[in-house]
Amino acid sequence: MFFLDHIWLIPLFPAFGAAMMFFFGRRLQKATVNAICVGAVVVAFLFACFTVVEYTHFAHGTGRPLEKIVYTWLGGNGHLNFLKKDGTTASFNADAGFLLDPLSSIWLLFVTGVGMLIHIYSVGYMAHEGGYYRFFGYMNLFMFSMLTLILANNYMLLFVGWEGVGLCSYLLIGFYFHRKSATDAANKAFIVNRIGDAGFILGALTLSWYLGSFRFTDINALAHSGHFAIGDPVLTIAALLLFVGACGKSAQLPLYVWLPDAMEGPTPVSALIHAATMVTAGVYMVARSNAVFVLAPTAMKTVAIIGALTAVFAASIGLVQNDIKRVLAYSTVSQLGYMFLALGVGAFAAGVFHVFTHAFFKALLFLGAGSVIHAMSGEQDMRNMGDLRGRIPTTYKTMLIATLAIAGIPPLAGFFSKDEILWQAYRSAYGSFPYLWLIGFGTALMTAFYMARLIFLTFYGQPRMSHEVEHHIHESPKSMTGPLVVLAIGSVCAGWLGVPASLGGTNAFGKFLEPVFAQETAASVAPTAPQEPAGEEHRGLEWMLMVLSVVAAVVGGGWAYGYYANAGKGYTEPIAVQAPPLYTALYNKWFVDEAYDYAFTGRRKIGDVRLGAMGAGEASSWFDAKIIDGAVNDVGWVTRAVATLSKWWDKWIIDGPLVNGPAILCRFPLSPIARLFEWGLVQWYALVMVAGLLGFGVYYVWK
Amino acid sequence: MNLAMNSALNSTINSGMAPVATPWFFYVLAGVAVISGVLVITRRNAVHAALALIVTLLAVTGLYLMLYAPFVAGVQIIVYAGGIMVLFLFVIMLVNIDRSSKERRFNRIWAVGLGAACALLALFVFAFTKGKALFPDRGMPLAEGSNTQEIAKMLYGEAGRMGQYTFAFEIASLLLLVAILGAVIMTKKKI
Amino acid sequence: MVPITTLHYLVVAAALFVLGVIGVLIRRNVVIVLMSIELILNAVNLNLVAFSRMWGNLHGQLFAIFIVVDAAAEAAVGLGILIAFFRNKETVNVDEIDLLKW
Amino acid sequence: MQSHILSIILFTPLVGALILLFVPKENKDAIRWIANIFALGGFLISLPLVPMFWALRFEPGFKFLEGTANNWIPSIGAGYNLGIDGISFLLIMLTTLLGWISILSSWTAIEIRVKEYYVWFLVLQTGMLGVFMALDFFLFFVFWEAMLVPMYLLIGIWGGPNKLYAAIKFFLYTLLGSVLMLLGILFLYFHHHTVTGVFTFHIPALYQTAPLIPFHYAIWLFVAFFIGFAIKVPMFPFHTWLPDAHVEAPTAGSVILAGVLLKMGTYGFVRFSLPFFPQVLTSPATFLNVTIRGWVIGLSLVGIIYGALVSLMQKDMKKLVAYSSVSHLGFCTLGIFVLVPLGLAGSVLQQVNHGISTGALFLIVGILYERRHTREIAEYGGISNVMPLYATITMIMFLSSMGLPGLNGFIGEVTILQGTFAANWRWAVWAAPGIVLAAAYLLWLYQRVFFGTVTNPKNEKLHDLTPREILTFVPLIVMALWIGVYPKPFFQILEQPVNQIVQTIHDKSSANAPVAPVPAPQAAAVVGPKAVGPKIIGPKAAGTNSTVPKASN
Repeated sequence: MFFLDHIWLIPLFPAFGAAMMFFFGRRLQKATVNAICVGAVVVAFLFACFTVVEYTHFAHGTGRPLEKIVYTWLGGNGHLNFLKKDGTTASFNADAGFLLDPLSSIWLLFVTGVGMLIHIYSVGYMAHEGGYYRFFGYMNLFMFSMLTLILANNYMLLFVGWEGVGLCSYLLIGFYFHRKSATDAANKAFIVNRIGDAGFILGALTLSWYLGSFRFTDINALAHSGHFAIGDPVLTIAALLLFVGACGKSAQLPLYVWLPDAMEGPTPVSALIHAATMVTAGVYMVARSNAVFVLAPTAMKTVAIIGALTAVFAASIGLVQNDIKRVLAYSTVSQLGYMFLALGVGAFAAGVFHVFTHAFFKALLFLGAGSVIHAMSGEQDMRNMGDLRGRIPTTYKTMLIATLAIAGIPPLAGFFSKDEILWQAYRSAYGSFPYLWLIGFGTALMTAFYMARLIFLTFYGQPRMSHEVEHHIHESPKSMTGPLVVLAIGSVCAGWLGVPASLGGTNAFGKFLEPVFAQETAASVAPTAPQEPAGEEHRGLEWMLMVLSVVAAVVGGGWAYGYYANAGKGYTEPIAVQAPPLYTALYNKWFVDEAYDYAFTGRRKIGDVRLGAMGAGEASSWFDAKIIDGAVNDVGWVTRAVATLSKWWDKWIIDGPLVNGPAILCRFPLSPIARLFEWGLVQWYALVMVAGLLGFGVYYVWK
Repeated sequence: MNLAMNSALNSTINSGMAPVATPWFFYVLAGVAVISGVLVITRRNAVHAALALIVTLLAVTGLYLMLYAPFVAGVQIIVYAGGIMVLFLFVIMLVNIDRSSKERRFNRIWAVGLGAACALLALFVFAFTKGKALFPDRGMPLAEGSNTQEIAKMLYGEAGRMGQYTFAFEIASLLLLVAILGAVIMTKKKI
Repeated sequence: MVPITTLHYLVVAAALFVLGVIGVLIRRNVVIVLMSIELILNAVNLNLVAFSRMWGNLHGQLFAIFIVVDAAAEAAVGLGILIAFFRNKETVNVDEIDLLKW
Repeated sequence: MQSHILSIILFTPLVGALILLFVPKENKDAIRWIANIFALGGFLISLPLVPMFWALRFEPGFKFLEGTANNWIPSIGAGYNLGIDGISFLLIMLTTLLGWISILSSWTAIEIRVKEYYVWFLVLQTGMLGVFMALDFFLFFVFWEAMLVPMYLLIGIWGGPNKLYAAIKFFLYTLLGSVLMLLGILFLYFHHHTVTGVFTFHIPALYQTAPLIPFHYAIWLFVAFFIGFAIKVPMFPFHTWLPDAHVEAPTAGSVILAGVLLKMGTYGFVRFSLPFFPQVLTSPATFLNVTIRGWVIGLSLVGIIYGALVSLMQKDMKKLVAYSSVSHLGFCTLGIFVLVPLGLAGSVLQQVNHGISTGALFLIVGILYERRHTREIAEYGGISNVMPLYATITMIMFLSSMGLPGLNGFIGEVTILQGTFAANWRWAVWAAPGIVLAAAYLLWLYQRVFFGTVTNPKNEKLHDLTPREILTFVPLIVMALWIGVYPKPFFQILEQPVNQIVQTIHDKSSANAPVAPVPAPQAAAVVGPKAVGPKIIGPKAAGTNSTVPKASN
């Protein structure tokens, strides 16, 4: 039980690395930086592996969670109480406590694993960059935050990791801080995430106010207790608020806008944070809160619809983007939409499974893209690439595997997870959502198209780059290709963990997660949902859907082949040819950023009117300076005016006839006499005193 | 204890002990005091005036002794004749006496001043003659031997209790301290 | 011979007092003015001691002692002022000390 | 049992000021050393209070009491009484720490009238400590006014170009509040006499009688105290002296102003407004169909969002930070007036946090100002290229200020929000945009000042932090991390007092409502043998009392 008892050490390894970089990084050699930071993550990965192995022994397949409380974080000696909604009191308390169950085990493994690979990759990728130690410090800090997030046993500690990853994302997007676009993107990421965070914190507080605890185990137990009806309004609101947080972190409509811009960061960052790990935190959190969500069908529906819409929306934008990383970014948003679709239809395990497989192939795609960019001397525009397959073969092969995986070609990883989601959406227990299936299906088609487009534009066709660039093209170093290969293996094999029963598999992945989700699914299904269709009867339908989606993948890829396989300089975009307005809209990302700038941030003016936060800020500033401070100054002015009047009165009325008048009177006839008594000779004054003395004496003697 | 002793002393003294000195001794001392007082205010040279003042003070000291006040007499000699007058003499040396000794002694209004003083004297004389009956012929006798102890008791208290004048005494010491500081600061050339 | 009564002492004290007042009022030399003040204080002291004898208690003597203290303080400060003044104006004549006249 | 540690802490800075008076003013370095020694000494002397207080943290009531009631000026009933509870303890520690830091930070910033500067600063320090320690209203008011003058001079002499305007505005505005408060104090004083026949300013004694004030007087009294404290905090419509004062004040002045002086307003709310006027706080709707408490909370919420919005558009760094104070203090007042122990605890913690974070922000701005003599954001850009360490520290403190979990700001905010939720969830929802906007204005500021390349040639030669400047930040960062990672000791210290305050409010307001006043036994004990027992104010008063509604929790 050593590893389970010391589970709190896992986040501390990278934290140690980050602290070392913070204090001594500037003075360290690159090799030392590598040893510390990469070493910390490797140790964390190994530790995590042993921990999960120990946990499986501990749980014996029951999936009972392991909780390890280190110390009380929020709250004193338990006397800080507050009134819950039902009028009873609850103690304000959140521990620095760790929770390990199948859900967090999966995240733990792939976060540390993928994180480790990306750290190794970064050694090669960042070798020539400035701020080497800074980069690795931030990366380690990110690992710390992410591990805190997934190991936390309550919402508040989860929020520490939640905001922590947001901060690291901010720091890493803004890594090239001399570039304004990078810092703009960083700010955008943080602030948009903050909107989500505000929702998240309100959601967590609502839960605490309603249920009296931040702890997942307590909340789950209460949610399972049957005290709360399905559709409980407070729980619905709490779930929706939590989902706002998830939208921010996992880049869902309408808060997805930061993720494409986040590609300003170094590519390993995009791979680690903006593809594999951080953006799945929202999925993790919703899955973690499944007990609450299940009691709130409205929230579930919202999650599903938002997820599906995001998926198709982002995929549509991805169709026409030219920046290789942006395509991948929109692809990520789209895939995240898939995951939420799965969560929303109650297929938590399927969603988590897609997170798991997606981590491999999307990280691989980003790292591969990084390798391409590395080879192209920093060029990211696919219009200037082409015909790279022979020159960087390892990169080409691994990226091809990833593309096939994401497009859903069997038997690669993406096929299993994506089809599971589509199938679940189709036959969802939450009422029939064939529309959602249709959207998902369309998205699959688009996914295949834009991914194939990426591959063809990059690796096929005719070379379109300049000569110097062409001259410099070279395969990346071993430290970069190594992780690519490992991830490629993962992209092939990860799906085999969850082969569905219909294909003769055992769905080991789903079984492993079952204890986390099982009761809830049953509970939610019970009253309203139609009976779960028996496997055998629907196997035919399921196969049919599988075939359909594979066909969609092939068709999408085939279209792309037709348009881009031989793209030379000045190739044309098919959409631009056939529907120019649509192309403009897609190319400009449906003008969402512009709309937000007009409506919410206020960075753009409508005519002379500025709306949004900056508009409100300007209005408030004006109000403050003119009205409030103006009132204060007016009071001052009035006082001064009165004072001036008083001064005039004082000078010409009081001081004039009333004061100076008698004075003049005195001065002229009276003062010479008075001066006799006051002429400055000390002894004269003494004489006056003696006179006074005499006076007193005479008075007393003759009285 | 204190009370008993006092009453005992009073009774012995009341029973007819003679005054310390004979009347002519008083007249001599009074005469010396007044004559040298006149010298103080009339001498042109300040040093002479100071010496005359010392004589006055000594004569008054004699009068104190005649009044059973040996402690006050001691203070008078030590503080006045010893301390203050030395101070005066020092100051006289510091300031320019040559010039002042050649100038007018009296100010312009000396006549008025003198008149006022005479009026004051007249008032006194009148008051004394009129109120003569108020004063008893002989004073209450005092214990000369224990005079200093008695004063000490009043100043410092006894048996752990504050005396009647202890606080005033402390205040007086503070006054002296302030006066010293003030004098030092005023006479320092550059502060 | 008439026995010496309190009144005798009062007469002597009154004489000294008046002498002191005369000195204060008419002498120009500040030093002598200060001496005259000492004379006045002595006259008062003599009165107090005489009354102390008259009433048969020591309060008068104590007051006399306090007055001696006061006289010492006054002399110190007065002479200090005098020196400071002399340093600035080169005079010790009281009728030339009229800076505050206006 | 009579421990004099409070007096010692209180007067250490004053002793320093007195000693400084005897140092020749040409000897600037000696003055600086002495002032720093006494400031650091003041902090070190206050450290023994920590274990001493820790041992007593669960004891009810005030601790380390000094002096008996009315021992100072018995004829009017004023006393030199000191005593602290958990709330004042934290603020005292904050004061001594920030006092030391701000004096340390002035080493090179102040070049003219060095002696006067440090003397006034140390006097100010004593004044602030006295406010937090006084258990006698007279003494409290003396300290309250006593610290006004040094602050006025600090702004007026060592301030920026528009210093006189700012100083006079600060002084008059605060004085207006003080005068209203003084009237309130006098009313309480005479009311106490009416009830018990004893004249006293002793606060524990007034605690017993103030809730007996008839409602229609109490409401005006509450308003008088409220305006006095709200100006100091400052709450929304009374805040405009703050930006001017901050912008013109010297760096250390801003640090103390934001870090400690503003807390005196919130401290006043906690110490006086709440226990004195439970009947007002728990009354039903009184003005425009909204309760008094609702109005106060409304102002707090407006302050949170409004302050954040205004600071979003500022072009002057110090002004930005000043307006952010309005926003943060809105959270504090919100936490106070939700009348929930949790909110109150969060509010006090947030006051400490605000002292740490915003104090550090003013130090940060001051460091740039000292180097470049401008606070215009547009003048900067790319500073992290030339001052990397400074940029790092700034980032940490910005994060602390915007409430990143793991740092101090978050703890206070979330505690307040949880407490607010318990009172009324709508209020918490309205407060939430403040969190988002805080990130917006701070990060935008950071981007404009630190990111990018150095475009202004004047910024190319800036040197990074000196060891002394680093030293000023280290304690603040340590405290920020401590509160963020392990706030339990702070909660433990606050548990007892906040529960007690809320308890008394609910007890008093419900016990008080219809019955004639009955002085609690403690009141009799406080006023001593002279107490003549209850004087019923008369049928009129009893009649009005009966109209005071029950507490509606």
